[in-house]
Amino acid sequence: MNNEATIGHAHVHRDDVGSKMGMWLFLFTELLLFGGMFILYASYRFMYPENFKVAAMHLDTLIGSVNTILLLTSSLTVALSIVALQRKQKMFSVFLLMFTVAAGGAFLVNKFFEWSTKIGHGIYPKGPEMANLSDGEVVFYGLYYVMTGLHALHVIVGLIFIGFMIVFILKGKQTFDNHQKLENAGLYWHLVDIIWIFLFPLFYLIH
Amino acid sequence: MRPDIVRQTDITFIVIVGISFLLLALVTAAMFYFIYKYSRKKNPVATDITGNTTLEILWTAIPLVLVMVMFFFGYSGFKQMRNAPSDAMTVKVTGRMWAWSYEYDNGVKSDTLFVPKGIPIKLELSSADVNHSFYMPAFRVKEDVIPGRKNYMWFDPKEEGRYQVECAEYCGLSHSYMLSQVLVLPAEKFNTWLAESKLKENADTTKMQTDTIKSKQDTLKTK
Amino acid sequence: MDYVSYLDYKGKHKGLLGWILSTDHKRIAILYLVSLVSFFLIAMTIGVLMRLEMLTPGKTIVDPQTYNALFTLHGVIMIFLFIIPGIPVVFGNFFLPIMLGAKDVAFPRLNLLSWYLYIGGAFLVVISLFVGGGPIDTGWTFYVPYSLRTQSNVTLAVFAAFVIGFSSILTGLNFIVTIHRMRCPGMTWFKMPLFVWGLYSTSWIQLLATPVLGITLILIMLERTFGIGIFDPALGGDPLLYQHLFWIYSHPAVYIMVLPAMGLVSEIIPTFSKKDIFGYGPIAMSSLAIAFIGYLVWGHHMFSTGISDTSRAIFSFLTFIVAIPSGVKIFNWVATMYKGSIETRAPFMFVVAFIVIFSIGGLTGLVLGSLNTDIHLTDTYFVVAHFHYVMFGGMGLLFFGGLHYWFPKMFGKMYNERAAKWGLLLFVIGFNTLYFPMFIMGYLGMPRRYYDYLPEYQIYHVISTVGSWILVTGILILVINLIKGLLSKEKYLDPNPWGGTTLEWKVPTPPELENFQEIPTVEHGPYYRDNLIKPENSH
Amino acid sequence: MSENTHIQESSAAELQHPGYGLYILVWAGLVGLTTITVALAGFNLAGLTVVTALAIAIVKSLLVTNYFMHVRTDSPIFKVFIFVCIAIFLTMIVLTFFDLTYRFPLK
Ligand code: HEA
Ligand code: HEA
Ligand code: CUA
Ligand SMILES: [Cu+2]
Repeated sequence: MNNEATIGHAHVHRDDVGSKMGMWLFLFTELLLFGGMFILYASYRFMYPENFKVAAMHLDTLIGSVNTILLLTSSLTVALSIVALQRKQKMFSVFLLMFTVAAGGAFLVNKFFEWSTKIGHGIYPKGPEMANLSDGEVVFYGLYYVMTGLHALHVIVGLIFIGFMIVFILKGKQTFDNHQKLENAGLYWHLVDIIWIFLFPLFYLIH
Repeated sequence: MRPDIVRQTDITFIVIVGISFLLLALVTAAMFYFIYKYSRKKNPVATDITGNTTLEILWTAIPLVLVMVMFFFGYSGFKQMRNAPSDAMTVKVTGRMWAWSYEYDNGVKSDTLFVPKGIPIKLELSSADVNHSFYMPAFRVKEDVIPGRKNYMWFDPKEEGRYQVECAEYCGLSHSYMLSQVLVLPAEKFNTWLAESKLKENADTTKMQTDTIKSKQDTLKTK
Repeated sequence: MDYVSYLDYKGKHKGLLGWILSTDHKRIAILYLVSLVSFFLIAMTIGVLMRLEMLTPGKTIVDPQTYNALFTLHGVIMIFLFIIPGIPVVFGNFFLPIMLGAKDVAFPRLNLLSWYLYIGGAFLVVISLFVGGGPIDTGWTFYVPYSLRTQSNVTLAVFAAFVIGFSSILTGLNFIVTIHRMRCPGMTWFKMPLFVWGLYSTSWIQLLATPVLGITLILIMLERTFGIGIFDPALGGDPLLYQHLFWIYSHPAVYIMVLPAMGLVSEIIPTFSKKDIFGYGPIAMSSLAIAFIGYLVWGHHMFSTGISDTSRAIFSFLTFIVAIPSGVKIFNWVATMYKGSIETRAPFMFVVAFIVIFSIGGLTGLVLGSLNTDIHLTDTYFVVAHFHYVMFGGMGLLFFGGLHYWFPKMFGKMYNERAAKWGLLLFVIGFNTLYFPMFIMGYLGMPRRYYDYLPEYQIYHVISTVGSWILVTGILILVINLIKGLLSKEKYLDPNPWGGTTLEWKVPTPPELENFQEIPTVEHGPYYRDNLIKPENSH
Repeated sequence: MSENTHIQESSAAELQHPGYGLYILVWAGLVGLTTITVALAGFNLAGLTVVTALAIAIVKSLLVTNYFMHVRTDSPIFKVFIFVCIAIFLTMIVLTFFDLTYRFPLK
């Protein structure tokens, strides 16, 4: 996943576009990974429209909205950090990335409380509440846990990437004229954002 | 006239295999002829030919027409398979690991499919556990039996006799032993059987398993 | 000699480490070759055992549970560990950069990582046999709800498939970027060798279809572990949606298997016909067409499952369409031989066998694509015969063909050509004896995945089993012949033994570490020869 | 076909990133759209609920890809890639629904 192709002892010319292309292709696989889940979501929603509405009512729109704003803002700061680096404002760039990490962290904390509440109510696979729910609601919560869980996993991975970028910038490995890694980490983070942009209305808003 | 599924299926098969065989023969013959005619010895220097648009169009268009013919045969036969005649008699079929059971309108249950000759039979398929597939090779029909769903199929028992029923969807340890039979009887004989069985409370039903499997665990100790 | 071949090169690490830590695409290709062939032989041995079991009705050598585990393993290893990675990871890795005039793939370290994932996945498959509930017994399709209910170790096995899938994705990603970014000066898209086109189309399928399988397998793991209700009908799920997702990947996957093989055919035919290929454009585009239309036909595996009648008709229609570009390829290949100057050397004979056997397999695919015949034939031995013809007779045969074609280039050694041809002949005879009776018993109603069968099918099973022995003999001759060639002391350094025109024949045998001392420049199409007679009607 | 010829053009194209201002504007747009979609969810739009929510989500994701992910200014090959990827995903959904729609007919 690197732009420097080192073979044996010789260096191939650095290929930023190639590196970016690799990242995009990787994003497509992520997209289709979630794509499979979206197909399932669409299908089950089609089969159980009423149950899905009922179940969606029980998710907290406020937490969802706050989380949406958090991710959007963290996406903004990643984009800005690249501009900052290009303008040689190294510390500002690091600061922006740290903001991203903070926002991403806050997103996860929210998610944690959201899940805990649900689990507290006995709504989890094999949980005591599940037996009282209709088939459609069981499937809804199944999808809810898997899709938001998978998404949260991606948030964590994205945060680790960005953490590395902070280190790289500080160590001078990502600089104003050589920052493809930062760009790639940014692309990944934006993808995580985009997936949430779809998860949010599908789970929290469709009443 | 009722549609003849067996015949239709066999015709489609012959049409497709026939066309295929011709194409295969053509391709193979041409290839071996070229290998022989233009061998290194006979033709030391090759001719520089890189393509021909007319040919490309031809060998896209002709196969296209041919496969449309095939599709048409397959589709029209299929439509008949899916439209059970309105005078069909309905029998409920349940698949479970690893046996078939049949239930008639009057509540009689059996583990052999008794049917009257000459009356089309519509089968309603449901499963008590995993996927199975109800397959009667002699009648060229099969349909999967999926838990949580009701599938259907129909067939036309024209001749008296015994026919094989097989489970065609892998369903675990004894998949290959999940066999049963269709017994096509003359109408009067069938009616007597049905009435007598009703009186005898499932007398002809050998060791039916009636426990529908509810709990998810332990249904499938395959070891 | 002013160059060091990739085989002799001494890097940071010595011995085995110099191989398993090398990011050189050629060494990685050899790593893959060794691991792939090992799994192939294991799975083939299982195949022969299965045939032995089917020799007589009732128990011949194993009990039902073992048989169920055997065909599952046979399928899983063949599909995920041999035929899907198959040609791309071995010949693609070795020759793609050379054919493009590049020094390596775009991401060499990622390439090595792919191999580790592949081996890791294979390792997990092996572990899954011994822990938990024992060897998986679901068939390679892992259909729910059986795969959710069985006690065997499905969870670990599907995780293994997931890991191998990830390896496949990374290889595809690497190749796409390589093809986009690393072509040497002058090599435009339509001057790329057709093998590269095959790999390019394949890579897109690997990239975009594999994730769907990945998530499906993860869901099975989650359902088994946590009891989440997604596919389980007892919890409101729909087993048919599982099948949709599975085949959304697994149908395109059959083109992952065959497109690189078709690319290889397009290399071998012009080389031995000593002329340019007929219809370069149509062949290249038909690869893309197959790749794309291949996404649209998965429902033909579900014709009898109770999906809606409308969708069955649509899928059947599209299935017929996908046969057209395959036909275009076949016709162009045969046309290439026309007025050629054909040398019937061993690699060429593999292609001849391929064209016939693959056509039989493909054409019987049409019988399965047609609605009413498929309803009769699905899940019978007819299907088993179909896919062995296309997979084994298609890709498997060409895997051997590729080995014979590129063997001297890869190893700087030569095999005995007579022995290779005899091996091939036995292979073809054995192959047809083994699989042709399966078409017949399929039509007579012999279901697949049957441990036991009714006595009326025995005669076909016996013929088939005998065929498997002939086939074994053929393959043993081929394999031993190659190994003998490999071990022989005699070096074979002719850079271009067959008179090929693509770039790999212009570098020394075996190639050096970075393939080219100087990046080449390309002027002509890949199969251009300037000594040919001009056709009469050309002016 | 010139996106590759050789690997030289690397960073020149990269340098024309937009400034801070544009990004902040895009962000404001995204937040605005979020507010709208949440607000709309309060109303009962009957059959249109899904459509509007998805439409807004699509607009938002277009903003993110085009601006934050620079697709607008990048080489057109990325647009082609994205198009192929989305097209294939959509065909998967459409073909699945040919089954579902007729399997569970709408009342
Ligand atoms: C390498 C792998 C490979 C390839 C290339 C193919 C190619 C094709 N396959 Fe096959 N198939 C499998 C591997 C493959 N298949 C496997 C593994 C299964 C079973 C999975 C399982 O259940 O375990 C399967 C199952 C399978 C089924 C489902 C059967 C069932 O379970 O009911 C169907 C149904 O339509 C089908 C059809 C086709 C068709 C139409 C093609 C076409 O692409 C073939 C195109 C080629 C030709 C047509 C021949 C060449 C052309 C000519 C000589 C001239 C042109 C002529 C005309 C167009 C008329 N295949
Ligand atoms: C590339 C794919 C591939 C290949 C090459 C093969 C090769 C063979 N397969 Fe196949 N097969 C599948 C893929 C493949 N198979 C798949 C996907 C299934 C479906 C599984 C499922 O239903 O889930 C299947 C299912 C399948 C069945 C159906 C099982 C059933 O439904 O009940 C049968 C039955 O005969 C069979 C037999 C064989 C045989 C005899 C070979 C022969 O070609 C093998 C020939 C073997 C040799 C020639 C061995 C030679 C070498 C040695 C003996 C040396 C050994 C030495 C050492 C190990 C050092 N296979
Ligand atoms: Cu029931 Cu197989
Ligand atoms: Cu298929």
